[in-house]
Amino acid sequence: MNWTRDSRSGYSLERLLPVLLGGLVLVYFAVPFLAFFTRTGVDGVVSGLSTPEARRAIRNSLLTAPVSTAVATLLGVPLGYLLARSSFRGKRLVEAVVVLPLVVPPLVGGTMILTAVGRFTPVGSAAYSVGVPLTDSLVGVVLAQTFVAAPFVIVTARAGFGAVDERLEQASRSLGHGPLATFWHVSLPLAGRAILAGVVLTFARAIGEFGATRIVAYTPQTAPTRIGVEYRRAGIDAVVPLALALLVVTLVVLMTVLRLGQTPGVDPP
Amino acid sequence: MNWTRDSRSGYSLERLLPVLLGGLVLVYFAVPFLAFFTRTGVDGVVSGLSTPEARRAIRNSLLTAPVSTAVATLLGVPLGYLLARSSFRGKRLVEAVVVLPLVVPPLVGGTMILTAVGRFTPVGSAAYSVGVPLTDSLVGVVLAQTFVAAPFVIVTARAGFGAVDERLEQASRSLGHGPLATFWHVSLPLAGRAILAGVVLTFARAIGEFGATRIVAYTPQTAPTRIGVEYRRAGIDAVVPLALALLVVTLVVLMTVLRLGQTPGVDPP
Amino acid sequence: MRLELQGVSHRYGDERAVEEVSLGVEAGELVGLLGPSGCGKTTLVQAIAGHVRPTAGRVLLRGEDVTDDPPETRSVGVVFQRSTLFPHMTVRENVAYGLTRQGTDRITACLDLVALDEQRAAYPAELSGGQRRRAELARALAPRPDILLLDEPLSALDRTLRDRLRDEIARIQRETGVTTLFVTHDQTDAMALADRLVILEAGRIAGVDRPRELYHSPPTRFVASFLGRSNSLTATVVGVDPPAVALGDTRVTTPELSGTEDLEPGATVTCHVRPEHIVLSNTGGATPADTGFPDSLRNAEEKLLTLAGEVTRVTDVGHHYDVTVQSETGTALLVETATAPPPPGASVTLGVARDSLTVFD
Amino acid sequence: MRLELQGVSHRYGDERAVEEVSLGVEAGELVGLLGPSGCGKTTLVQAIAGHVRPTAGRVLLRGEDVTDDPPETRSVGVVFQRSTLFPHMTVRENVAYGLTRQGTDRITACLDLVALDEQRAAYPAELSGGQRRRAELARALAPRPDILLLDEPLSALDRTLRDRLRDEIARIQRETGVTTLFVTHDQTDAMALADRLVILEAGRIAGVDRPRELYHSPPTRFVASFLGRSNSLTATVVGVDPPAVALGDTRVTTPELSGTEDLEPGATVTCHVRPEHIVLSNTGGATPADTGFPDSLRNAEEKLLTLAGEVTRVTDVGHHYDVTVQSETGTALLVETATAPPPPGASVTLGVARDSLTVFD
Repeated sequence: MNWTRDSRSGYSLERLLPVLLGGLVLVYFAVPFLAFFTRTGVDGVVSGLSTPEARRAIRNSLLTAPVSTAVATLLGVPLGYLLARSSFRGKRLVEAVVVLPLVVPPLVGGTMILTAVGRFTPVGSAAYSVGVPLTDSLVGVVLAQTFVAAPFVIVTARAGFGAVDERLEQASRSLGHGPLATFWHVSLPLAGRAILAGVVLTFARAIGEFGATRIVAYTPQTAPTRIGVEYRRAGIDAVVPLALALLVVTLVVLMTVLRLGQTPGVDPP
Repeated sequence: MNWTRDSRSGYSLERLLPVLLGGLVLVYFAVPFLAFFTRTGVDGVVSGLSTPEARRAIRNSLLTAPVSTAVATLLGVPLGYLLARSSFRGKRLVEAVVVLPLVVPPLVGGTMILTAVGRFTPVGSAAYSVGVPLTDSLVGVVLAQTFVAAPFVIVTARAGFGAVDERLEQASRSLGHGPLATFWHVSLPLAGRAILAGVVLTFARAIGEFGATRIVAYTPQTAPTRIGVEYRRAGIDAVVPLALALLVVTLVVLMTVLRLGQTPGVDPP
Repeated sequence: MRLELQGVSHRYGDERAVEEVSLGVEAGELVGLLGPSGCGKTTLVQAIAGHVRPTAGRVLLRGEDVTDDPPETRSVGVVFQRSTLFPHMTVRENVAYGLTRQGTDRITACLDLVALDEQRAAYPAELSGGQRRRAELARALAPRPDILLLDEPLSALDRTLRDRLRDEIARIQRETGVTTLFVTHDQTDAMALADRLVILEAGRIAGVDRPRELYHSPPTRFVASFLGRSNSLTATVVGVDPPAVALGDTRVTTPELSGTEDLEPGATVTCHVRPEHIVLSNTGGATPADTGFPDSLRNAEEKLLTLAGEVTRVTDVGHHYDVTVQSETGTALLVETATAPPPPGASVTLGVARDSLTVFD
Repeated sequence: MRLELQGVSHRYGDERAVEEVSLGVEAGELVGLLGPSGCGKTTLVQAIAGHVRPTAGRVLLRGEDVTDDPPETRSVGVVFQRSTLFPHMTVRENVAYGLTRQGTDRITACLDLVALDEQRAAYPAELSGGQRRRAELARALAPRPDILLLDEPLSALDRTLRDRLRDEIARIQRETGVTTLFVTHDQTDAMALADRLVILEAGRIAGVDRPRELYHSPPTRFVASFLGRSNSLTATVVGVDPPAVALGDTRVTTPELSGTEDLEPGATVTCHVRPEHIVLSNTGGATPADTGFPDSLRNAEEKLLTLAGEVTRVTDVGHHYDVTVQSETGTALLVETATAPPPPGASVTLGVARDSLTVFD
């Protein structure tokens, strides 16, 4: 309905100011994106990705980020539900813990993980002795990515469940379905869109994760780690192909996930 | 009201499952945090922070992160308001652009910024010639931090404004106040808490930013950059003091901002 | 001090919300704008307040065209169905918000008017539902608006509170003399408060008149059925000058055939009668003379329409009985009676005074 | 097939929502649970459905204690005020959701019952408000619940739609014979539908009886004023056996003094009378004989309480007139009359039949 105000003359400055300020942000976000794509030629990209190291880095990213996202989703969605539906003593503390990784600088997060599960900690050495090293391994990459990225899916799942009218769950219970069936048939589908948005953000954060990974698992190299190393060694042109590949992979996954997750009746057809 | 279900016996597994899964996340978030604090002694921290390089890195972080946060807030809050209140052609494109930096891996974001304003681009060389280098400078750090962190305040501001009943703004207009006065006296205070949360997340993301900064401005070193460099050179113990200092600075700023931003009548006293 | 709408139409995309609405409110008058949900009431309110620019037509205040003016220059006070008190301000701050000079006298006067002076320091969340409504009235009246728009101000309230607040609105309107447009979907509220009623049906005006005239001589079938309970009977035109209709075995001359000037004898028309205007008699007699009707009707046989029927359902709603009667013509009629009616199954005779009948084509 | 509450109390933290409520609903009965907002109605509904475990007391269904059973084992069908249709399922899927065997016959039968068969493939967002209510009824009835709980099912609707749906609920309840608890704050809905009424006041039961008895002989002042409009008059006890009160210059024996057995002559009591039970006469005469009262009252002087007064306000609400009269004793009384009353300023005499008077201490 707001178009009416826009169509009115007489106080254009008041309407123009937010448009100008907001437009600046949009330009600042969009211009690097466009500059990046216009710079890169197809030939350079293909040859840049032909080295075994580059391919291994992409493969490592494609292995770890989905696992981290799956772990974060599997553990995070139930937590989001609990936070949306229950009140219990210490809830505020739990809420603080949930956003902690969002607030902690990733490098500091990596340092924290290392102090908890590094090779010379009780947990880390036990895991190492049974052949599952928690640092400088793909498992370490997953640990770093999960720590940094999981809050996104928890926070959005909580918001999604919070937006589902509790009466709908009560109606399902009164129609003979238990709590688990109700969660599965009612709460989850209705919060689905919000949860998907959270999954997407978590995946993007995981596949792009650099700071915590650098501390916890410098090797095996993921795509971001390799970009970081190669950039210092060989300059911008050397990393553009890998950066482009990483970006395309990320965007393709996001689009696919969002396309799959349409709910009938809730979304417009 | 949900405690009633919890207090009931008979289907405890259904209630226990989310608690167990959610608890795993909490443990995984909290244990590294606690391990980190128990590892560090006061003496080591003080001596670790006594070098001029460490102090300069902290000073650089404390200079750049607030500037990035202020820029993101000043430009992002009006954009959030527009997204919450207006509908216009191309709105979905604008929304996609807004979340772009959240989805783009930070290292890729840094590469993008470099392709747009690097020393050898038209914009970058022009700025360099008038004495404002946009890369490898504090300005470059701000550019990188703003790009990566600004979406947080935009997204939360949008949600905050969206939760303010539009009728309240209409009432203010009918009581003789123009759009700007209405925004200032009604919309902004009522969305204030959400915006503050966004500001806090933006600040945390900015002060912890490592990936994009590494590409755009390897020097002057910020605290995260220095942690990254020192960790590879001298190991975990060398970076713990700086990591701790960065964490404490972040948490203190967050607490202060959140404490200041209580609204009477809306928050419980 | 006068509000006028001239041919106001509005569309949302392809959907017509309001179609060619023209109406005027005189200074000091209280006009009720009444219609079912989705009839365009809220669009009109938004157009008058200045939050929606109508697709066509003009809005005039004090004789000036304000169609393109922003809300803040219109001097229109608004109270919505949902509370729009600013939650971060006290009651006093809310009332002061619309005043340019923060005059304590005016604030106190407005708070006194709604008997809220003791709550001046409270935040809206601390008020009861009724107090919140009164605070909104005080805030809307404080800047002495030229027009007061009340958009379903009572809809969310319990009936007891609703009746009390309705009386209070009537009192405040009398005391301040503010020109008021009261928008509602509730017939009772509208009839009780309004000097004049405007009935809206699907975006168009279906009738404008004093409440009693609209109730007793509804201009259309919609007004008849919306403005209270109504029975419809199918009848045949048997005379045109004077107009007369036949229904079952009875023939009655009717006071008027609204909008039916061009009807030929033999045409089918719809007669409308309100449940409280049907007299029920429990002997199954054939003529009014032996059916126990009151004196006033017994001497007026030619004015009385009678129908035989059978009681099918009796509902006791305390204040009166609702009796459903299956008439000989096959139509089910609702009759309202204060005294205990015959039980279901009983044969009854229904009497309708000629004056209570409205005929539509 | 019977619902019973035994001494149910519930608190939220320190706040008492429900206090010692005991009530029973017989098989096939339709009981109305009526009270103002915040009286604890919803807490009781939640306790019966199993979403709230009462702090004290027991809930029995079919004679079994189900207080600690989860909702899914109770066989209680619920319709809330807000729609709880699952938005991601079609109407058919919603109705099928509560059936263990997905029998097409049962689904069709339920959709037919509410006349929604054509909308079976529609999503809730595509239905009108009335259709959504009916779909909810079909969904709640599909699993053949032992008890149907209707929690303010009509509150969000326009009056016309509301009246229609009320009749439909009555029909469906008659056809299915399902034991029903109808919870509402609306007196009209409750009186029209319920076989018996339970009145709730601030978490406690204020009265249980058939609607007519509660309306005409309210057990408490709260019931009198909540269950319709009511006038209060202060009187003095002048006799105990037989009970008699004096009001102004008149003395009347009263049918009973509810809960006033221990009153001494000279004590002050409150008399209650409904607006439609006061007879208004526009000549200012002093005794009933010359004030134009109808025959039935003229022969019963000793049964009639008369009061002189002056008309202060007349409101025409179409169906009747509301007349406010300032009586000689200083009390303002509301009188409801079907015929045109004398104008404001006129001296009138008010007559109240002894039987219409209820006395409270």
